[in-house]
Amino acid sequence: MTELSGSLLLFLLTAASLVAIGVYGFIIGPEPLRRILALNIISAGIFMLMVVLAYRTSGSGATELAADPVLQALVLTGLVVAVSATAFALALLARLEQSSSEMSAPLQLKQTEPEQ
Amino acid sequence: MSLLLFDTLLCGLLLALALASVLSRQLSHAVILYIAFGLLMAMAWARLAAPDLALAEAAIGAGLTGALCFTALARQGQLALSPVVSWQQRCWPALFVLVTLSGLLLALLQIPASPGPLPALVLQELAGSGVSHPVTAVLLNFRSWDTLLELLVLLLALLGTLQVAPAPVRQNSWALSRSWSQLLAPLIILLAGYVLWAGASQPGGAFQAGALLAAGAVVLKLNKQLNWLAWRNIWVRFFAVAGLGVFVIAALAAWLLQGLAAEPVWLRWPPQLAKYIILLIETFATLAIAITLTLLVVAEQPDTPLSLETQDSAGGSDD
Amino acid sequence: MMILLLVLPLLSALLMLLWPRIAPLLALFSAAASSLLALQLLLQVAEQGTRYWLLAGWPSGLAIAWQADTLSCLLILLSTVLQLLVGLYAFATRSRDKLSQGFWPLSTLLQLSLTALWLSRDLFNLYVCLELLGLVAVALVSLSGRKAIKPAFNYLLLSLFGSLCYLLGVVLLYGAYGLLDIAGLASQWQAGWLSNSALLLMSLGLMLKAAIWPLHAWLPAAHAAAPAPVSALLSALVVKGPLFILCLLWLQLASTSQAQAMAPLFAAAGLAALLFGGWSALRTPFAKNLVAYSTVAQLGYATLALGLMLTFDQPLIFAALWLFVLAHALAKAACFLAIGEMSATLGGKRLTILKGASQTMPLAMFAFAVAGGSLIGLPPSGGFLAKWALLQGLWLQGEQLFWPLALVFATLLSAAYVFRVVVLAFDRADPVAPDFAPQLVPQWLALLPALAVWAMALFSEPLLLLLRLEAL
Amino acid sequence: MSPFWLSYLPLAIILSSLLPGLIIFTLKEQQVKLRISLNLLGVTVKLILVLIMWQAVKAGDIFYFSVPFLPGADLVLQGDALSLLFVVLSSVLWLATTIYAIGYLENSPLRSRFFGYFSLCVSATVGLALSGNLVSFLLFYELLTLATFPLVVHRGTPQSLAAGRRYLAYTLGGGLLLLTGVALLHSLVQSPQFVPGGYVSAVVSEHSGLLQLAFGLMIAGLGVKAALLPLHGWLPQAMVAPAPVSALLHAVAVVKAGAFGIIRLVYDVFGVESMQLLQLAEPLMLLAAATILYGSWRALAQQDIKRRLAYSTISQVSYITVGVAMLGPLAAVGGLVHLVHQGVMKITLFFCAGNYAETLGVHKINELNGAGRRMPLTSVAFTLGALGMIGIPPTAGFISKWYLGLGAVASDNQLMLLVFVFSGLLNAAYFLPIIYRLWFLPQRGSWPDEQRLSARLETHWMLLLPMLFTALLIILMGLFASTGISPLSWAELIVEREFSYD
Repeated sequence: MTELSGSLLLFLLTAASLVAIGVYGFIIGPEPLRRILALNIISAGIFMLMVVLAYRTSGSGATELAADPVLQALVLTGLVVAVSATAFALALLARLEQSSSEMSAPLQLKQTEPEQ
Repeated sequence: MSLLLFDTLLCGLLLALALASVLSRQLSHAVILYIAFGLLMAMAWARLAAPDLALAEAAIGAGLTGALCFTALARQGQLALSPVVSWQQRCWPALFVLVTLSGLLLALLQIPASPGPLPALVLQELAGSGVSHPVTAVLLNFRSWDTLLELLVLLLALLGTLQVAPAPVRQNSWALSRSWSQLLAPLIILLAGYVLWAGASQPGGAFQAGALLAAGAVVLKLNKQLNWLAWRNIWVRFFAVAGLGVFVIAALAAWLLQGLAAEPVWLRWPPQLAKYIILLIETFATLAIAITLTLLVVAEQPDTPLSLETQDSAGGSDD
Repeated sequence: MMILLLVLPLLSALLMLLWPRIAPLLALFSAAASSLLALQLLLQVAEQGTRYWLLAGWPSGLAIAWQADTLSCLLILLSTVLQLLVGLYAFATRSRDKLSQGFWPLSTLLQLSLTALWLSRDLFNLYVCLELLGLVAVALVSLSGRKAIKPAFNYLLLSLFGSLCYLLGVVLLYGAYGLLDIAGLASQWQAGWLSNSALLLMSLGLMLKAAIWPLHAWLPAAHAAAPAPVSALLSALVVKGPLFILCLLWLQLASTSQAQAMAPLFAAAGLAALLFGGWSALRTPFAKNLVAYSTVAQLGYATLALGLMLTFDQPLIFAALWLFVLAHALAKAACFLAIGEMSATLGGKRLTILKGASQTMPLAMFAFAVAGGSLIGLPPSGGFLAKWALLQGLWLQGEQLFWPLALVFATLLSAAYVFRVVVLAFDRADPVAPDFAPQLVPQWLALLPALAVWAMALFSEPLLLLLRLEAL
Repeated sequence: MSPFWLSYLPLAIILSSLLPGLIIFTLKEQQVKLRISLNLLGVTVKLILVLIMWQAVKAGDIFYFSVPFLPGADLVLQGDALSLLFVVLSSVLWLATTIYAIGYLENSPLRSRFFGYFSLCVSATVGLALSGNLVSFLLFYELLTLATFPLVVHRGTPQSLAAGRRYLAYTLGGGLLLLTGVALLHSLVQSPQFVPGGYVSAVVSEHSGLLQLAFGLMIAGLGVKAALLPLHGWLPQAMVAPAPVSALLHAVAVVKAGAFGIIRLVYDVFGVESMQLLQLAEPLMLLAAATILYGSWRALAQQDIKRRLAYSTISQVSYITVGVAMLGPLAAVGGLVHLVHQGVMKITLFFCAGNYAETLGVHKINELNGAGRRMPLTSVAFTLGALGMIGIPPTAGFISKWYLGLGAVASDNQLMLLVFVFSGLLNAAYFLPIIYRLWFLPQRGSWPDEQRLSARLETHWMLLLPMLFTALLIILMGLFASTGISPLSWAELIVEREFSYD
C-alpha cells in the first residue's frame, strides 16, 4: 500500500489536514475575510501537497534532479493565480463593506450566505 | 532522526497556526496568524527541496497576501469580535470535513513512491529548452501556454480590482518609514534584477523577481511615494500590458519564422534563440508582474471624492 | 488559423486597455473575425477529421495537448458568434445603459478563455482556463455596480472553492500517474480509491462552477444582478465550460464501473434541477431571476443526459447532451437580451412590468416567446431536436418508461414558466407604458439568436452527424 | 404529374396563407385596405391552388414534398385524398371566416396582430392536413397550438387570460404526450410516410405492448384537441375568444385537427388489421361514445349560447372518432363526411351566435325570444344549422348520421346504434327549444345592447354573407350528396382507397 515513508508521509498528512482545516474555515466563516483566508489555507495545503509529491523524485534517485520540476512549475503558476484571485476578492469585499456602511445601516456587516 | 523531529515540529506548528487562524475570535489575529503560517510554509518548502518556491511563497503567499489582508483590515475600521458560532453549527461541518479528510488520506496513501515519467523527460529535453534551470524551462518553454494564461489571470484580477476598487483610505505615512523605504527601494531593485537573471540556472525567475519588486513598490506606495505608479498613467498601463504583449508577439514571431516549415508549432522557440527570447519575456513579465501586484495591493479609484454612481461608469480602464 | 483565434482576442484586449477609446470597435472587429475563423475551422475539421496539437513541439506528456474535434469547433463557433451578437447589442445600447468601458476587454477575454478551454486536453491547463473563466465572469458581473457586488463576491468565493477542489483532484491524479494530458491518463487509468476520490473531487468542483443541482444556489443571484448582455454571456456560455470538462472526465477518463456507479447520481441531480429550477422560476417575482432559474433547470437536462449517457453509452444521448447545450445557449442569450431590453425600456425588474408588452414591445416579446419555445422543446426548434435525440437514444435501450415521463413532466414545468411571461404580455387591461420609445435594433438583436435556434432544425442532420462523429 | 412545379404545390398551398400572414404582422393598424387585400389575395390563391390539386388527386395522383429534418423522419408534405378533404374544408371556411372577421372586428384595436395570427393558424391547419408523416404532423400540431393562443387571449381581459392559460395547459400537455408517443413509435418503426393500411404491421407481434402504449399516448395527445372525454375541459372556457375565433377553433382548426389526427393514426399509421390485432379500436370507440353522450348531456344545461354550442361540439366531434373506430367502410364514410358536414354546420351556428351578440347584445338563450323577427336571415341560418346537427333530412347532418348508422348496423353494433339514437334525441332536446324561442315566442322588452350596423339589412353585410354562404352549403351538401362533387363522394373515394390497399 504505502510506499512513501517517514517525513514524506508526515508532510503529506499535514498537507491534507491543512486542506481540511481550510474547508472547515470556509464553511464556518463567519466573516467574509475569514473565508478568504480559509481559501488561502486550502490552496496552501494543496500547494504543499504538490511540493511533497515533487520531492518524491529525490528520494528515489531515478534522476539527478532535486525535485520534479513540472510540479514545482505548476505550484508557481498556482501561487500567482491564487494571489490574483485573493486580491480581486479582497477588492470586492472592500467595496461591499464600503457600500454597506454607506447605506448607514448600523454596522452588523452583512454575512455572506453559508456555503453554496 | 533530528530531521524527523524538525519535520514533526514544523508540521505541528503549521497545523496549529492554520487552525488558530481559522478559529481565532479576532479577525486581525487571524490575519497575523495567517502571515506567520505563510512564512513557516515557505520554510517547509525550502526543506522540501523547493527553494525557488519557498522564495515565491514568502514573497507572494505570505508577504503580498498579508499586505492585501491588512489593507482590507484597515478599511474595515474598528473591529468587533466575530460572532460566536454555536456547537450545533460547528458540529456538522466538522464531521463532514473529518469524513472527507479520511477519504483523502486513504487516497493519498495509495500514491506510489516513484514519480511519473515527466521529470526524466524534462531532464532529457532540457538541453533544447534554452535554459538550464528545469523549473524555468517548464514555465517558459515546455508549458509556456500555462504561463501565458496565468499572466492573463493576473492582469484580469487587476482589471476586476480597478473596476470595483473602493475609495482611498486616508492615512498618514510615517516619517521614519518613509526615509527607510527610500533606502530600501534601490536595494530591492538590485536584488530583483539578480533573482531574475539567476532564474535561468538557479532558483529564481520572473515571478519571484516581480514579487520582490512589487514588495518594494508597495512599501514606497504606502508611504505616499511613487505617485506616478497608477493605472491612469499610460506608461504604467503599457508596461502592465507589455508582459503579455511581448510574450504573444514573441510567440507570433517565432511562429511566423517557422512558417516556412510545413506545420508551424505554436509557442515553439527556435533552439538557438530560445535563451534570449525567454530572457526577454521574463524581463517584461517581471515588470508587468511587479506593476500589477503593486496596483493590486494599493488599488484605489483614481478620482478622489467618489460617489458610487460615477464609479459604475468610470471603472476599468477609462482615464 | 487556430492560433489566430486565440491571439486575435488577446491582442485586441491588450490594445483596448491601452486605448479605451477604440475598445468597442476593436471588440466587434475581433469577434467578427473570430467568428469567420471559427466557421472555417469547423468546416475544415468536419472535412478532414479531428486535429491534434502538442504545444511548443515537445513530446507528448511534457507538452500541453490541444484537440480540435467537431464538438470543440462547434463550441468555439458558438462562443464567437454569441460574443459578436452580444457585443453588437451592447454597442447598440451603449448610450442608454452606460455600460462601463470595462465590458469590452473583459468580454473579449471571456471569448479567449472559452476558446482556450474548449481546445485544451490537459488537466492543469484546464484548471488555469477555469480560473480565467471564473475571474472574467465575476469581473463582468461586478460591472453593474453596487447591487452586483455581493452576488459577485459570493460567486467568486464559490468559484474559487470549486477550482481548488478541481485542483486537488488534478494533484491526486498527477501523484498517481505522473501525467496531466487526458489521453495519456486514459491509457493508464485504473479504477481504485485514488482515482475515485480524484474524480469525485474534480466533479464536485466542476458541478459547483457549472451550477449543477444541488450546488446551484449562487447562480440566480449572480446572473440576475449582471447587466443584460453579461447575463446573456454568463448563462449561454460560462456555465458550459465546467460542464464540458465534467464530460471529458467522465466520458474519457473514468472506467466503465466508475461511470456506471456515478450515472444515477448525475441523472437524479439533473432531474432534481429540472424540477427545482422550474418550480423556482414559477415562483420568483423578478423577470431576470426567472430566466436565471430557467438556466438552472435547463442545465438539468444536460446533467440528466450525461447521467443517461454514462448508463447506456449511447451516442445519440451524447449528441442530445450537446444539442441541449447549443440550443440553450442560443435561446438563453435571446431571453436575457429580450428581458433586459424590456426591463430597460419599461423600467423595472419585476415581472409585472411586462404587462401588455405584446403591444408595447412586440418584437422583444416575440423574441422571448420564440426562445421560450425552444426551452420548452417545441418542434422544430433546437430544444426539440435535443429532446427528440434523447428520447430516441433512450428507447433504443429498450423499454424505458420512467425517464421519458420525467422528461414530459419537466417540459410541462418549463412551458409553465415561459407562458407565465407570455400570458402576462397579452394582458391588455393596463399595459405598462414605456419610459421612452422602444429601440428597434436591440430588439432585433435579441430576436436573432431566437430565430437561429429554430433554424437549427434545418441543420439537424449535419448537426447530429457532427456530434455523433466522435464521442469526444 | 408532369410539370416540376407541381411537386411544390403542397408547399405553395401553405405559403399562400403563411406569407400574407407574416406581412400582415408588420403592417400598421391603419393600413386597413392593404391588410384586407392581402388576406383576400391569400385566400384566392389558396383556393386556386387547392382546386388544381383536387383535380390531380381525383385523377389518382399523390403529391410529395420533403425536406430533410430528423434522421429517419423528413419533413414531408403529402397531398392525397384524405388530406385534401381537410384542406378544402379549411380553405373554404377560411374564406368565409376572413370576411366575417373583417366585418366583426371593424374598428377594434390590434387587428394586424389578429389577422397575422389568424393566417398563421390557417397555415398550421393546412400544414397539418398536408403533413405526410407523424413528425411533420407533430410539428404543425404544436404550431397550431401556438398560433391559436394569441387569438384566444386576444381580448386581453382577465377571463380570456385565464382561459388562455387553461387552453395552453391542456394543449401543450397534449402536444407533449403526442411527442412522446411519436418518439416511441419512431424508435420502433421510424416515421415513414402515411400509407393506407399503416406501417406497423411488421412489429405487431414483437412489440405489441409498446405499440399499445404509443397508441394510447398519441390518442391522449390528439384527444386533447379533439376534446375527448376527460380532456375536453379547455373548450367551453375558450369561448371567451371573439366569435370568428370560436368559429375557427370549433369548426375547423383545433378540434378538427385532433379528429383528423385520429383518422390518420387509425388508418394510415396503424391500419385496420393492426388495430384489430392490438385490440385498440374497442376502447377508443367506447370513449368516443361516452363523450358523445356526455357532451350532449352537458349542453342541455347550458344557458349561454356559445357554451351550449361548445358542448355540442364536444359531442359532435366524437361522431367522427366513433365512425373511424368502428373500422368498417360504411362507418368510415360517415365519420369522414361528418368531418366536413359538422364543420360547416358548426361554423354557421357560431356565425349566428356572433351576429346575435354583435347586433343585439344577446348572449343567453332566454334572451333570444322573438329574435326571428328582428333578424330573420340569421335565424334561418341558425335553424338550418341546428336541424343539421340533429340530423333531419335533407340537411348535411342527416347524410353523415345515416352513414354512421348504416355502419353500426353493418358491423352489428347494437350499442352504437343505441348511442346514436339517444344522442340524436338529446340534440333535439337542446336545439329545438332555441328554434322555438326564435320563431314562436314574443320579444321580451328591448334587446340588451342593440346596434344598427346597416341601414337596410338586419346587420352588417360582412357578417351576413359568410353565414348565408355556409348555411346554403348545409342544404346543398345534403341535397346533392350523390353527385360527384359532394363531400360524400369524396369520402367514399377516400374509403375506397383506404380499404383496398392490398
